[in-house]
Amino acid sequence: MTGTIPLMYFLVISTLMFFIGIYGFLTRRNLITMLMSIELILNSVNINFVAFNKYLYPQHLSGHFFSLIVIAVAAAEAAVAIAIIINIYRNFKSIDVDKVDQMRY
Amino acid sequence: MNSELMFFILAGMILIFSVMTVTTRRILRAAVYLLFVLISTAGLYFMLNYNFLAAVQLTVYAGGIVVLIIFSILLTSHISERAVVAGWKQNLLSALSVVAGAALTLITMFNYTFTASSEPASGSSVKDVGTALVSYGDNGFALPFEVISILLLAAMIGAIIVARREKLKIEEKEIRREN
Amino acid sequence: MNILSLFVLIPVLTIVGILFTKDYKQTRVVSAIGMGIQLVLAGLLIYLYLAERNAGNTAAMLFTYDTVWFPTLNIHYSVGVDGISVAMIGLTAIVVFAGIFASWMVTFLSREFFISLILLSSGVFGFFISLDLFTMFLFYEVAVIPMYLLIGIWGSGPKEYSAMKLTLMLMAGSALILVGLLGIYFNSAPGGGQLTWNIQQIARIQIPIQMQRFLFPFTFIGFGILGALFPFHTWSPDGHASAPTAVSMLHAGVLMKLGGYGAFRVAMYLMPEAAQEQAWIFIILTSISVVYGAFGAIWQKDLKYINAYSSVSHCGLVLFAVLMMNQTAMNGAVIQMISHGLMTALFFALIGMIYGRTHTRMINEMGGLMKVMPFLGVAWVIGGLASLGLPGLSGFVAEMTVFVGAFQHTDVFHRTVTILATSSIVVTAVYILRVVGALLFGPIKDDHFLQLDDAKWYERFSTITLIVSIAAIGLAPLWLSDMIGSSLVPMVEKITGMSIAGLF
Amino acid sequence: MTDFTYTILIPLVPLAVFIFVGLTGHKMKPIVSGLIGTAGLAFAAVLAYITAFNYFWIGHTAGTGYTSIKAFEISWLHLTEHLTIKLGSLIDPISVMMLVVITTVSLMVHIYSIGYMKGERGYHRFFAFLSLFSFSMLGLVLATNIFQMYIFWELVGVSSFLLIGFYYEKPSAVAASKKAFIVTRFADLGFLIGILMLSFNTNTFDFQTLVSPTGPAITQAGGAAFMGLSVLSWSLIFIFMGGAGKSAMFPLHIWLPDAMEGPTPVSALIHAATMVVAGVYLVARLFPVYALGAPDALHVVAWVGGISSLFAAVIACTQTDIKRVLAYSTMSQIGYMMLALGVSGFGGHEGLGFMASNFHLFTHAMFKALLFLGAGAVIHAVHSNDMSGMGNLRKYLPVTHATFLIACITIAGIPPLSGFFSKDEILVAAFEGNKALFFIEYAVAGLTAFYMFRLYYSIFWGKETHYHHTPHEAPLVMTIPLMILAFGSIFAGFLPFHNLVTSDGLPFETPTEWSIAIPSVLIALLGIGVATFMYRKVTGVPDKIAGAFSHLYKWSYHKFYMDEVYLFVTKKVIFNLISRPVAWFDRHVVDGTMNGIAGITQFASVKIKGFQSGRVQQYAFVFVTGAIALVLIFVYLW
Amino acid sequence: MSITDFLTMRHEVLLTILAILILIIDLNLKKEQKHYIIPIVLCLFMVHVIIGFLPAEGGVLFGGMYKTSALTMMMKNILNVGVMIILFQSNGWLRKPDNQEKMSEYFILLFSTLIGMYFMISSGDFLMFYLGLELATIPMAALAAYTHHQSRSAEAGIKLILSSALSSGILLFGLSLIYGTTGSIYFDKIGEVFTNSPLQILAFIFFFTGMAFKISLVPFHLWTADVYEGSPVNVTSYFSVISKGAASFIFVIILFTVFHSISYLWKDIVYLIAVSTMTVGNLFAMRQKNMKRFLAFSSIAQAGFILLGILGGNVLGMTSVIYFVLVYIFSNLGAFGVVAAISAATGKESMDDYDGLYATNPKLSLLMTLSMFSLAGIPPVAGFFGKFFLFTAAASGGYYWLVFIAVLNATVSLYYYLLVVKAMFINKNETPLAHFKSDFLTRVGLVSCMLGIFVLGFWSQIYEIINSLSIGITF
Repeated sequence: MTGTIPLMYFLVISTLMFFIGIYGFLTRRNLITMLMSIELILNSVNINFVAFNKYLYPQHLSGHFFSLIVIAVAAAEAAVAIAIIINIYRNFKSIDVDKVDQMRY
Repeated sequence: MNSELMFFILAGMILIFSVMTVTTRRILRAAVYLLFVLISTAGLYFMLNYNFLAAVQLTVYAGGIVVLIIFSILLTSHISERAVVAGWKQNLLSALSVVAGAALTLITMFNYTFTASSEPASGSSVKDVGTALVSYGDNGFALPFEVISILLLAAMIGAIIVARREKLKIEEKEIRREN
Repeated sequence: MNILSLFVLIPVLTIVGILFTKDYKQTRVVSAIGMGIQLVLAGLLIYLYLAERNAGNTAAMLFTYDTVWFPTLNIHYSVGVDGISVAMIGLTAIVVFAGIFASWMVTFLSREFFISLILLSSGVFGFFISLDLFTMFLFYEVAVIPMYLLIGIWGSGPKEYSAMKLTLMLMAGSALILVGLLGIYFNSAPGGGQLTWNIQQIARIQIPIQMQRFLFPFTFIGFGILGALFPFHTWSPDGHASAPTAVSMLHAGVLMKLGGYGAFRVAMYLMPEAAQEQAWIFIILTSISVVYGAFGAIWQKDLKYINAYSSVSHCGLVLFAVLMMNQTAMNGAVIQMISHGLMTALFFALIGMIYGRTHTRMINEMGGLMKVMPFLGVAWVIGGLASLGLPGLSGFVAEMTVFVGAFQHTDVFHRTVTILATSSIVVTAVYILRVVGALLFGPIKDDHFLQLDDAKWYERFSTITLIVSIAAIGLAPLWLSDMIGSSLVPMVEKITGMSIAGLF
Repeated sequence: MTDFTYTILIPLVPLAVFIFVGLTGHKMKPIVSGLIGTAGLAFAAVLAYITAFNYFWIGHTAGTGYTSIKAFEISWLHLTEHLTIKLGSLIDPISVMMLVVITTVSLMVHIYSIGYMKGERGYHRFFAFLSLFSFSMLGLVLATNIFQMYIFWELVGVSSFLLIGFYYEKPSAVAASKKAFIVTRFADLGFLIGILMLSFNTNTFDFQTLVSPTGPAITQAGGAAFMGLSVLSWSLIFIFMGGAGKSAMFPLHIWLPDAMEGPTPVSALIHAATMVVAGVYLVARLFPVYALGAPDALHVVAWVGGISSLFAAVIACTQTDIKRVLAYSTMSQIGYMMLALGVSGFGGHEGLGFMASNFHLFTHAMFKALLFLGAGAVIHAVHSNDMSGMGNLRKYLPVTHATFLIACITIAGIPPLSGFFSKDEILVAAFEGNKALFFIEYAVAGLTAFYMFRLYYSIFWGKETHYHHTPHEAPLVMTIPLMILAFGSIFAGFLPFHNLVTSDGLPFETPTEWSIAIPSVLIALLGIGVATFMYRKVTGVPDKIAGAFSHLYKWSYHKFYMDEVYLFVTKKVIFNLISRPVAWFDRHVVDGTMNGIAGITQFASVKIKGFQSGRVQQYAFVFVTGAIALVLIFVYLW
Repeated sequence: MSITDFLTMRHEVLLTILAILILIIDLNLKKEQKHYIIPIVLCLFMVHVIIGFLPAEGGVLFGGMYKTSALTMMMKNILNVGVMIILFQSNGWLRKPDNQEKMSEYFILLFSTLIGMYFMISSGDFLMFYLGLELATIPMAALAAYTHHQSRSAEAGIKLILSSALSSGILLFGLSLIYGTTGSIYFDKIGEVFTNSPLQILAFIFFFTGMAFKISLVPFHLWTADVYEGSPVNVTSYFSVISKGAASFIFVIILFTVFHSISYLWKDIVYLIAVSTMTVGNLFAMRQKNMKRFLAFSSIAQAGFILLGILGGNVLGMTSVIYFVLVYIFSNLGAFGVVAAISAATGKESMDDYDGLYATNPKLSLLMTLSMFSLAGIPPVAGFFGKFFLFTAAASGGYYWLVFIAVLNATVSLYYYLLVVKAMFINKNETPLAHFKSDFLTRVGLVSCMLGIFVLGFWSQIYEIINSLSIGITF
């Protein structure tokens, strides 16, 4: 089914997605959007794992499981992050990342 | 031919919605675009015949995380609220850095010849996945499976403890007023 | 129990003893007893050493004791002494003992004061008995660091600045030393085999010359900083000016000697070829030190600054002599260390005593003190005369040995610097007499000086201890010189034996 | 051969006295410390006489030469395999002569001081220092080797320092003591360098080895020229520099007049009779080396001596401080001695100058000590040094007057007093050696007579002066030494020096050269006559003459501005141009660099704080950029 | 699961059980009994620590995903000891009324991160490594945000979770490429086939940055100070000591075992990073007034020193790193313990508040001084030995200039450590902090730090043991 699509395509997509995610993380002022950017990054990594697994090393499911675990971890991470964001919102009355800079220098 | 078309559609969606996720100024829309990206990714997994993974992607990511995000958005922002954008300097520098990074990575990748393993492929049906998930021998994933449960438990407790609203005492209010 | 280990053990026990004292009176008595025992022990050591030598024991190191500490890195606790270390130990014991009495009236946080002081001295003792580079370095740092607290808490003037500067500069010096020592260690078995930290063992091999070229400057400058090598001496004036009496005594008297001792025991002894090659650079620097310190002292008005610069000059002479690399000059270097140690300790003790009475250290504010405090005045004159090299006092012996040694080189370069260094005896006379004249002689500048009293018994005790030592060396130097000289022979042979052609 | 080991007691007794009186003196009655000091010196003097008697007559077979005997020696410090500093006592004609001179003068001074210092603060200190000086000086003359000499040389210098600064509350005394010490110290630097050079080239410090005509100094060290002179010459010139400093030769003489700030007995002992002739002694001690090895150096000695004697004589004519006049006179006379050594040859009659120099040293010690002690008696009586405030004292101080007059005649060189003989020998030697110097010395002889009698008349004759309280003659304890020394001054000239103290130890004949002696006596008489004419009564003549030669007078009065030159060198050059910039450099450049390093670190610390902006996105940006940079560097640029 | 397997995995298993036990006990305690949880946990954890020290053979379980050896057990034990001390020191703070209700959560979160570190250290593949890493990080964020009513705490939490998510994203990307180029996630396999093709190097660098983030190496360190400052003191000490120590351990192991084929390359990277880490850490630390922030930057600089040991790249390097971490745990916990005690008693955390502390609280000041000296590497306290051996390791690789830079940096660090000493001993203060007496358990924690600081250096046995265990790990 995938025979005609080169591996590189997947990699290009994942790489672009990865850096788009990073770009989002670097420029979005909203904490939640930053979190979403993280999800993009993790998703791109998953694509990588899966594609490598399928194309190059199909004998085991290592990449597949790696993706699985990453998804679970992402969920956990998101949960904690959102809890903290809510806490931030309570404390700062804002979820603008630039407002969260009491501690510096 | 069919699969190629499929791939390009999914790829296009992923890229477009990714970009939109990180560029839109409406936060709720961003969450929805993210959802599209995740779903398209699940489509890719389906294409690669990793059905179980695709299902997990849909349920956990699309069903779980995005919903969580949307809830939190609702908790912390007004729907009509437009996100404040970063300054042009920040945008430009970030863009430069990211483009450079992407370029470097892609060039490096293109210059690398991936060689596929000649060993026969293992199945990727739900049954195979399940077997691998509970086996504790070579290439078994029982241990990560167990450990992730600890992680999820800890994350849950952590989330609760952080998000739990306590009865604020008078002195704390005073502290906050000072802040 | 090895007699040498006692030199480290007794200070530690004394510290423990001090912990149990109730007030400053008990503290100082305990300290005095402890350091008194130390002094007796040092005397005993000298006696035993000479007896052993007379009995025909020709081993390079005596009273050795060696036990493995970190087997993997071949770090040993290894002690032993030769004539040089014995002499330095004697010096240390005397100065510390005198220092305890000079700080008899420290009442503010006296326990902490004496603990720090004695900790410092244990570091110094440990350094001198060490044969293992690791323990040597360890003790070196132990000796340096209490200085910060001693100056910072009990000092005067811009004490925090001075304490910090002193500590940091000396630590920067130890940074250099550390690199040198590590380099020596990793090149201690160029032919394969067990690496070692033991000085005596390393001395038997030849460190590869290109490594020597790299490591020698590190080691030498590192120790040189403590030995007030120009231009790394500036910690010294500030540090001494701010330090309390006993600390200045110990620091200038003993601690700076660690620099000179290390410079030749480690840097030159273990890396003779590089020393030969690079000596000229350091000879220039040290001869600058000698003259520059002396001229610097002329202009100063603060007694402690004067003495600090004079220390720069005298310690410069130590390193100068070491770099002359012959038996006589090096012998002179060691004697100069001892002599300067005693003299400068005496000076700092006296400065402290005078300052305690007049509350000023500015020579232009004082005058005619000889009349009100004759004892201190006479002691000062004796110290001054020792410093400017009067025969019969220790300074003369040291300087003459150095000069005669330095004069053994026939080339123009060595001749020039030797004569330059020799000329310091005149400049020294100028500033010494300037101080004596301004401080002790002339009319009394301030009427309330007339009410001042002369030295108390403990001050006399401290002063006399030092003066007697200075005079003893000055009058009968032969035993000391021979004791040091015989131990120098193997070292000088090592340093000069494999000379590289084309050196000057 | 007689055993002279006991000679070490000669210096050691005063040392013991010094230690004893120095440590316990403040607890005893002043007079006791004076007596102890005097007794110690008397003991030493007796020993010295015994030594002299033993050496010159008992232990000596007539007709043979005098040999040098190393009576005692111990090792003091090993320096190199060849060089060892030893301490001991060397007995030979000149050392024995010096022993006699020193102990005699010192004893006289001790006795005299018992009276002179009465009631002074620090009486015991004075005697302690006197003993210390005697010890050092005796050690110096007994030195068996040049390094021992240097050791005692330094000790002598320090004793001199202590004694000049005896009145330490007087700023001028303190300044004078400092000056004396530092100037001589500077000269000693030359001495030391000379020793180092000499010993390096000869591998010995020992006098006997050095002066031996077959020894290494004379046979080996002659080569290796530098600027036209051999190494030996250079080292000897350097050594002479030390001697010149101690003996106040031009231009290192400036400390001597100031040194008169010390108590007068000290001036008599140290700055007239003994210490200042150490330089002469030094050259005499090494004389064979000079004469045989380095005649160039000897020329230097001669010329320095000659110039100094003239220079000092000219200045002495205009000074008004009686002690300063005597000081310049001393300098002038020592110039004579140096000159005599300088023009001398070695052996037999050639060595006439050597003998004359020592002869003059001997007689000079007597009459100059007498002059100083006499001046002391005057000062004691009128409490002033300034002769313009004196006059007509002869009736108040008869004994002093008489002895002073004797001394003046002696120094003027009128026969048959001792000065005549010794000076005559010098003139003969100069005539044989160097004509130019010979004529200078003629002039100096006249000047000497002139200024001495100027002094004499100003004090004891001249105007009737009123004093605060009537001057009275000094006590017996002071006048007796005057009388003894006067006796010595008169008769010392009859000693057969040409038999006893010669360059090679062998006696030779020295008939009086009347062709030289008579003119010299005439010149001296001329000087006396002029002085009598000008100063016996108060006249306006001196002022007129001073006016006529105003420039010369002014220069002479200001000692040819030598002090100012020195002041310029020390204050301006050393203090302000070297020391001050060094101190500044140290504070601002060297220390500034160290502080600068700390400052830069602090500065950098403040500058980079912006990185820690508190904004997560900036952190992330740095993170990402850092990662990309690492990739760029290590994948593509490495 | 056989008994040997249990012994092999005892750290992880026991601690998991312990965490669950706490949960259960907590549910059964009435509100006013909650404070009993502290002694209970302490006792249980003590048992755990002791069992951890039982001798056991290492082994490989789960098809190579879990590997343990005497060395890794030693590492875990070292961490255990550190955690034990932190628990002692937390006592005063936990008993404050604010924290009464969530004490057991504190323990559970702490232990879960510790479990994560165990797994990380024992991981045999990158999956377990990643999982352990996340397990060690995510609950940490919750811990950092533990004190909700303080905005700083929340800020620390969000800064940590976001930064760490980004860094683990980049790390994962690197891991995916490693997987793509080698075909395996197992360390052994990767170690065999890893080469120096550009993509692999790129992957390695991505992985490296993730690790660098964890150990807070410059320029990946920027989160550190803010998070340390905002978190509760005891959490901060946990961060700076345990978390960093564990990450250093696994970092060394992975560098040595997996990436040994490109050691020439990563040594250069580490060189560069080490220099910048030490320098930047020091430059920032110099100006800090808040003690926690100060210690944060100091810990960054210390991490730079750890890299020196890694550069040694052999038994010596491994040993020195482990030994240094051990010493560092005691020294830093000594410092943090004092900060925590003062913070718990008075709420003051600024260096200015420490002025004249010696007059009122001499023992605390003394411990602080010793800790500072130990951190600065001054003999005779243990820190000297730790640093010295690190330098020895680096010198064994011929990195003399690096050692020189490092020692100069140590000198600079001495400057700011002495500032603390100066504040306590020298600076005059009209109103120093009042004398107070900490509770018994805190004092136990402090005294054990003091003992550690004194004993560890002189007791060469410890070093030798670590050395003997490290021998297996080299390449």
